[in-house]
Amino acid sequence: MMAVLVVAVAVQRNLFSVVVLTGIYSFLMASVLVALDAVDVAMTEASVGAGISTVLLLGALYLVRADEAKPMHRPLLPLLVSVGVGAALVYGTLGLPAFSDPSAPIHTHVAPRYLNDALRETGVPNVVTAVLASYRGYDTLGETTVVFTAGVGVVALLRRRRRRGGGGE
Amino acid sequence: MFAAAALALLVAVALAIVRAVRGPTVFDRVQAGNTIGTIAMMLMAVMGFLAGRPEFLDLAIVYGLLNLVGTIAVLKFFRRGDLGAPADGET
Amino acid sequence: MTVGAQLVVDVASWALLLAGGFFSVVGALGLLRLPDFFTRMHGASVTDTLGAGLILLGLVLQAGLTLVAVKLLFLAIFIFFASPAATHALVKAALARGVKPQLAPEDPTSKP
Amino acid sequence: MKNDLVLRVVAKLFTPFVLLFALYVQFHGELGPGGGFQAGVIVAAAVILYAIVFGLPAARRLVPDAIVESMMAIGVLIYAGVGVAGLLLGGAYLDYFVLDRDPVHGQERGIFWVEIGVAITVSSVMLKIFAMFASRGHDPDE
Amino acid sequence: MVVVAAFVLQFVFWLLLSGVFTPFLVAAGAGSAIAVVWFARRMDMVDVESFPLVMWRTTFHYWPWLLKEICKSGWTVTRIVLDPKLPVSPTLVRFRPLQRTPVGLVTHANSITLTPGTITIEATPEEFLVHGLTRDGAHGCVDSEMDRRVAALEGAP
Amino acid sequence: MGHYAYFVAIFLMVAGLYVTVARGNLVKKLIGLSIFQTSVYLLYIAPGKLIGATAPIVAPQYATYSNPLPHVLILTAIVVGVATLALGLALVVRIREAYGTVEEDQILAEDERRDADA
Amino acid sequence: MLDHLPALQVVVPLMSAPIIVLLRRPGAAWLISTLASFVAFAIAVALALRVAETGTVSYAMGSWPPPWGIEYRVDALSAFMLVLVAGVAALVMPYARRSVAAEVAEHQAYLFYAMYCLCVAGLLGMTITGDLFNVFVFLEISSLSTYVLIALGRGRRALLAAFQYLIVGTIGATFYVIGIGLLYLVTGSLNFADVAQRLAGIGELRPVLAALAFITVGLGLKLALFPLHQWLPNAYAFAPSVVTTFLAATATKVSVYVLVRFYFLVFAPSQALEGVPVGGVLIALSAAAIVAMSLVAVFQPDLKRMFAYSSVAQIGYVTLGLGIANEAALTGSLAHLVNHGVTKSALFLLVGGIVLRGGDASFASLAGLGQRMPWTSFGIGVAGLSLIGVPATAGFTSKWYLIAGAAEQGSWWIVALVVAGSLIAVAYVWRFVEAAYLAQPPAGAAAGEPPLSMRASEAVAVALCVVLGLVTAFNIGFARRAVGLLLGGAG
Amino acid sequence: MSAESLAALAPMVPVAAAALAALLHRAPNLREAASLAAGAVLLACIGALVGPVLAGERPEFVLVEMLPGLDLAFRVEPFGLLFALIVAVLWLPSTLYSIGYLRANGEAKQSRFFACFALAIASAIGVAFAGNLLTLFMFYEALTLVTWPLVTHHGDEEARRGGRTYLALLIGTSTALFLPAIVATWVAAGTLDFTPGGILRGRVSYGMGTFLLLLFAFGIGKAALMPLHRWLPAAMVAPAPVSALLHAVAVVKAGAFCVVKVVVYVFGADGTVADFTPLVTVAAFTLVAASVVALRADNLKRRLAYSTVSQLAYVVLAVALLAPLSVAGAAMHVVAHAAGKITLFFAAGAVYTAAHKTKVSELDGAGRRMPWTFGAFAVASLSMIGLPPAVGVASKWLIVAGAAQAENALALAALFAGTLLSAGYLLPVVYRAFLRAPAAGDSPHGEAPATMVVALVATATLTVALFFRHDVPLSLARGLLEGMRP
Ligand code: NA
Ligand code: NA
Repeated sequence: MMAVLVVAVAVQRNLFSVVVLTGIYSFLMASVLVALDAVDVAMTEASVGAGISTVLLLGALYLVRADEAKPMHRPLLPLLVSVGVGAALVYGTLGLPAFSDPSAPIHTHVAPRYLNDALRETGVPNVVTAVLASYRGYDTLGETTVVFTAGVGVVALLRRRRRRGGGGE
Repeated sequence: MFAAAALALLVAVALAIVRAVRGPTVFDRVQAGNTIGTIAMMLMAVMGFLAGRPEFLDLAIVYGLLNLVGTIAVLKFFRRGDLGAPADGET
Repeated sequence: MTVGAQLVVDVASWALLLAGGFFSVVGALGLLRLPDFFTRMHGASVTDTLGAGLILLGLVLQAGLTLVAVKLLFLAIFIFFASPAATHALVKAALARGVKPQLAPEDPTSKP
Repeated sequence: MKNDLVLRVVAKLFTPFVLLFALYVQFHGELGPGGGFQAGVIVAAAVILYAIVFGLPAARRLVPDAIVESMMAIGVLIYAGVGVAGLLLGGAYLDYFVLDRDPVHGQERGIFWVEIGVAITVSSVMLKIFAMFASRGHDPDE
Repeated sequence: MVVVAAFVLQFVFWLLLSGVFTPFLVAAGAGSAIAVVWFARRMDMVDVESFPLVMWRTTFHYWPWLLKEICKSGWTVTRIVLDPKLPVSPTLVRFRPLQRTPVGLVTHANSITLTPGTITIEATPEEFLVHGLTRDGAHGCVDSEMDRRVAALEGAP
Repeated sequence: MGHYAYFVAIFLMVAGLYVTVARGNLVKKLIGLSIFQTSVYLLYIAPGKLIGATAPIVAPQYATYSNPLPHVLILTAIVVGVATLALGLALVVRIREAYGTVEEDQILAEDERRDADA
Repeated sequence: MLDHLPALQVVVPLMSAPIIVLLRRPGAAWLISTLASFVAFAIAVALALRVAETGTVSYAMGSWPPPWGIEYRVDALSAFMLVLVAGVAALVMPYARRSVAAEVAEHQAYLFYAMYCLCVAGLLGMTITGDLFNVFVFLEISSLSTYVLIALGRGRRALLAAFQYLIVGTIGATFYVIGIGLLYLVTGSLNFADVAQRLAGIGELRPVLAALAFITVGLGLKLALFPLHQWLPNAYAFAPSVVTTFLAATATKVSVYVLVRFYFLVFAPSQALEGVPVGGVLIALSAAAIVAMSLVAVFQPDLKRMFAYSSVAQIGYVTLGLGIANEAALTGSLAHLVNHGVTKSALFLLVGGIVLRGGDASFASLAGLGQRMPWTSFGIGVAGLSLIGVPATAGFTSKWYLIAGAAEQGSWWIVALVVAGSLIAVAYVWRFVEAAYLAQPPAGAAAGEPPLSMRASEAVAVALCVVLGLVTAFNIGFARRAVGLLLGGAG
Repeated sequence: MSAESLAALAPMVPVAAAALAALLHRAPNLREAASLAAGAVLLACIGALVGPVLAGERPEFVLVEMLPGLDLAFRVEPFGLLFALIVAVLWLPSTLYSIGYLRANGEAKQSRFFACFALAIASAIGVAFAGNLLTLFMFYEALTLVTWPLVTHHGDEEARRGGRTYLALLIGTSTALFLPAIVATWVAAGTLDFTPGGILRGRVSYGMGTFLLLLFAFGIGKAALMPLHRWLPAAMVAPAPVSALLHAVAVVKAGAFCVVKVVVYVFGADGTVADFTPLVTVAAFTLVAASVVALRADNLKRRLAYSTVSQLAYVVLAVALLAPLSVAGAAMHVVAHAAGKITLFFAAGAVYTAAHKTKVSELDGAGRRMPWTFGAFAVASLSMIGLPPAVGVASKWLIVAGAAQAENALALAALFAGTLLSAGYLLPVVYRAFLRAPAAGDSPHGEAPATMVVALVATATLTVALFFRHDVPLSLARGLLEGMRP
């Protein structure tokens, strides 16, 4: 289903429709994430992919006011590149442990400590939160900084000069 | 039994996706998206029970909330184009 | 709760879940089959109301008298408020953008 | 849109609950799914909903731009500040163990404040970005 | 009064969501409820329109009735959708609703929309514009029982 | 199940990358980029799932949990994705204001015309 | 507090950004970012000295031991890069005050400095961290801020350049994430050292090879490895002068550095590289970059673009050395990171001065510059010599080692290639020299040097071009130490 | 003052002169006085070194460790000192001449001229004193760069074109051939320090040695071996004092010096490291071919330029013969050619300044109007051809003797032909100037400004003086032979 949607996104030239379709795509992705036990991620994907991204895209689309033009040339090279990248990844993933293999390295190294000790060490039952905010809290500081960077960046790009001087807006 | 319900919901999602992809107007797509949102909420709730952890209902609520915001943003977009337009002076 | 009562509740909830699933599919089918945007909205509303309502009810029965049931109730209330508002907003937007409803031929009412 | 009765009433009815739900997500991030980021997004969504229904100027009166901009920075500073606190109390950077005599409690405290920082930055940034896009179209000198 | 009610409502909402009653989380809930009420006041949201206390008494009469209506028309629409011939006759109707308060109008409008087969397109105190999947369904909204029941909910205008 | 999840992820990735690289519309490029980034989520999270395990929120009644670390990483990736999208859209808006179009071909043609005039 | 220098290295510039946003004053913003860069530089130097004294320094963030927590790792290689990044960051700050005032609107100036601090923090973070995923996070911090910084440049073409870079940069970063995802899936770890150790015992090499490919392409996009460089010339040409300078001197270098870490400290110890012609491919691409991009540079209509293309070519020298991968060539590569960084800093700073005075740096407007801006012209001449690689300049020392490395393994065609690249560099540098010294200035052409504060930065950079060519303890000395680390780790 | 201090001071003197020239931009008289004073100081410095060096002292010092194991180092040995001495001696008359020339022709950018001129002198001293190949290379490159502004002094399109050829060939050969040769030497030997007996002895195969020899010989483009000689005629666009600097004082001399130095101190000047036959052949060919071109050139400066190409080939040929006599002869010829060629170019410039004539065919009767100039020209021509009483005869005799010692017939034939040809392209000029009547309608003119005449007479005198006191340069030239012994 996601594949169908993605193809539709690729083909559709009405940008507004594309936005709607990507919103739906996010919903599906979130459902899949829930099925894969990634509830925190699913919640984030739902709120970001379906909510914030849609709103941002709509806001931008209003300012852009355009549909996509018909492509001028047959994009053969990009297709080859994309398929090549896909092939490389297929090659790589073929050597990975089977799905849900409990003896895979990711289940035997590093992660077990989080699952076994997080509650005792941090007092937080949601291991994702424990890892996010404490074990790898520094990543999350970076992540917050990324958000901050985007915010300041958008302000820098879109704020117009005030007629009269002054600090803020 | 939860699985049966989940399966039915998946079928419903598939049908709605066909509509979303076919259009023809953007409103059809939005409606399909909205419906998928509702179904997805159900799906989450059912999956919570399926996995034996119904407390993940929070997830479904978040889902619904942002679906609403998205849909209303769409309305505003098509009524006024501009999401931030002042409220008065509706056309 | 006795085993018998449990069985009754289970059977009821399964029935509700199945019915909910059925109406969800019907709504989606309506979304697919009905001829124009406005009529499709009616199909969708079957999913939003009957489909969602019955499934949530079925789940409430499963949850019993717990906070999970309360949350499910919240979800139901949410859907019952949000869904018509969203539908309403959509139809309005579609009309504003010039999507014309196909009306039955002998309809006496003029379009807005 | 103020004249759109249905939306106005529904928005009024919902927004406080959405906000409370956001705070719930924030404070229960340690127990279930959610946390600062998700809560921040939901808060932003609530205000965005308000802005969409009642207009951006109304939303700006509600949360002044200058405050939003400061909040973006304050959130990061809270997070980084927790790190510095750990450092000043004799631990490593972002060491929560030293934040309380009981190391586990220290961890909880650190995680709590860190999540607050995330929520503040995320909500204000999302709001700010929305406001930037929404205002770009119509008021030439914001 | 309204503020206190709002606070209590929010706090109860919190407790029901949370289900964890540690001192910290209950305190956080109280604080959150206060913060939300304060913020909602800034939004002009804590007023009678959003906390229609008066309606609460009668609500329990109305909702079960509405649910029954939804089921009935849901079944009607289901039959139409599953009918190979798809017997639809889309129709628009306009009428003047009986309600006078915003909450009453919105309740009525949403009730129509919730009921499968009908959608409120325009909802103003002067006029409702309703789209029906079938002619009968559409005309059923004019001078309907629903109209009267919602008006009754409002109490004396 | 095998490597099915990977192949889905790879298909999404290829499609997203293709849209990003092949399309000239700047908004479309960004959307393609989003899909491309999203595909990575599956690549990380699917292998973390253990059948019979549950979400990594520790509770006494469960014994096995899926791997939480990919979840943490992907949370960060999602945030990065939305941040990139926001910035990209802001740039597109500015480009539209400056050039009157968001088609890359037209923009490049416009620049070339300017160069030729100069 | 000295034990916490690794953390402070990044945290100081990182925290400066929100403080700047809180204060919202251009003057304060400049002051804070200047302070932050100088403090960061001081920390980098202190760390470098400490590493030289006591060896590798490991710092566990949040006191969580690696691989569970995030580790900061300062070794001979990263200390070297930290000094470069922080040094250039500090170097351009005196220059920035007037230059930014001239090029960036006043109401955006404080945002500019906030972005600048974030960019510095991001690059330093990428350099110092010992965690695969943390690299990505800081890569994104630096990238996002870079897009904005570029877009704040003059004119609309800066916008498109920034956008194109955003697309390419994001693809690159995502490739990187895919690559480390694969590594994570086969090792279960995200810590550089831990991954390297666990990778050594892995029999199934397909995911590792795919990871190698994705990481190479991903970082290759960021470091403008030919032919993945298309974003760079426009980005450098249209960004504000300070940004161009800082990016040219540091951003691509840091990506190279990360790639070096992967090649020599992660992949090399595993069997993944056996039978894979990574070196050959790198050499071929570098050769193409050196010749083709130098030639393209010769025909550019203005100085900024010319030096931008030259940067792609110069990165080719760096990757060339990585491809040869013997001790001398690697020394040349790593030293060239610094030498080219310093040289390009000088050049872009000086060009920025020209743009400030004359509006642009097209060759048409350079006529007679030697009379109008004697110091600037002289400086470009000197730095140009370093770019060519004339003896007694910084550029010479690294090329010396590159040639020696190639000669050592008898690859005379590579020697010829390096030489050819240098000769083409003579051609494009001499285009400037001829325009500046042999053409008559047009009537009414703007005259006068940039303000003193800007010239201070310029002078330091130009002086470094020569000093690093004569006193090679820092560039060559550190490069050799780092090479010892790299090859020691491999052996 | 110790010999080390003197050696360190020597390159600093012209650098200081350059700085003064730039600073005294607005005071031309002071500026030129400073240049002349610097010339005197430099001469004193270098001159003071002669005694100690002849006494066996080898002043050396390290400026800085440029690369690990590679110092920026200086070491004064007799041949280097000889070259430095030539530079120092000729700088004074050059300056004097330049003052007159620049003023008389109203040249622009005179400060830049004097500054670059002084820097060229400094670079040449650096080349002369270089203690290893890297240092040598560095100053060699610097010499190219600082003379480029002099070559392109006029700034017009012709000058630019000439400048491009000049730069392209010199930088091109040095970077593409010289530098790789140095690196290869380093890789093979692990050192670049000039070693008596040669760095490469026993370190490379014979084939590799031959290859490196050719890399060095062609890489040192300033030695102008054909076919890499074109920069020299291209540089004719420069003002006459610059030509004098290029041909006589610094540039081509540096080239010849480097070839000799490399052959002696890198290859050890015997046939064990490399096969010298190809080099001999190329040099012999260049010697003859350049002379033929000179013979056919009507432009006086062009004729002199090709003469230089030919004379440089003498030096290369001489050293490539590897015979002790011819190696000493090579060193002597560097001296002889310097004194002679500077006089010839001074004269050409004087003619241009006084009469605005550039072609040989226009010179009929010019000698009668400019007797001093053409008198000097005649004396220098004798030296070039190798006739007494000028110094040229001494060097050529040594070279021929060396060729005989090496029993190299090809070399002998080339030397013989070259001598005849040089007479053929120089004597007609003298003949026309003195023995032909001026063309009708030729505007009357006198001598060039006094400073120029003084300078050219001085250098002509030097050629004669050195004929009588050839023992002074020869004693230093013999020092080279020390380098040939391991
Ligand atoms: Na959480
Ligand atoms: Na309905």
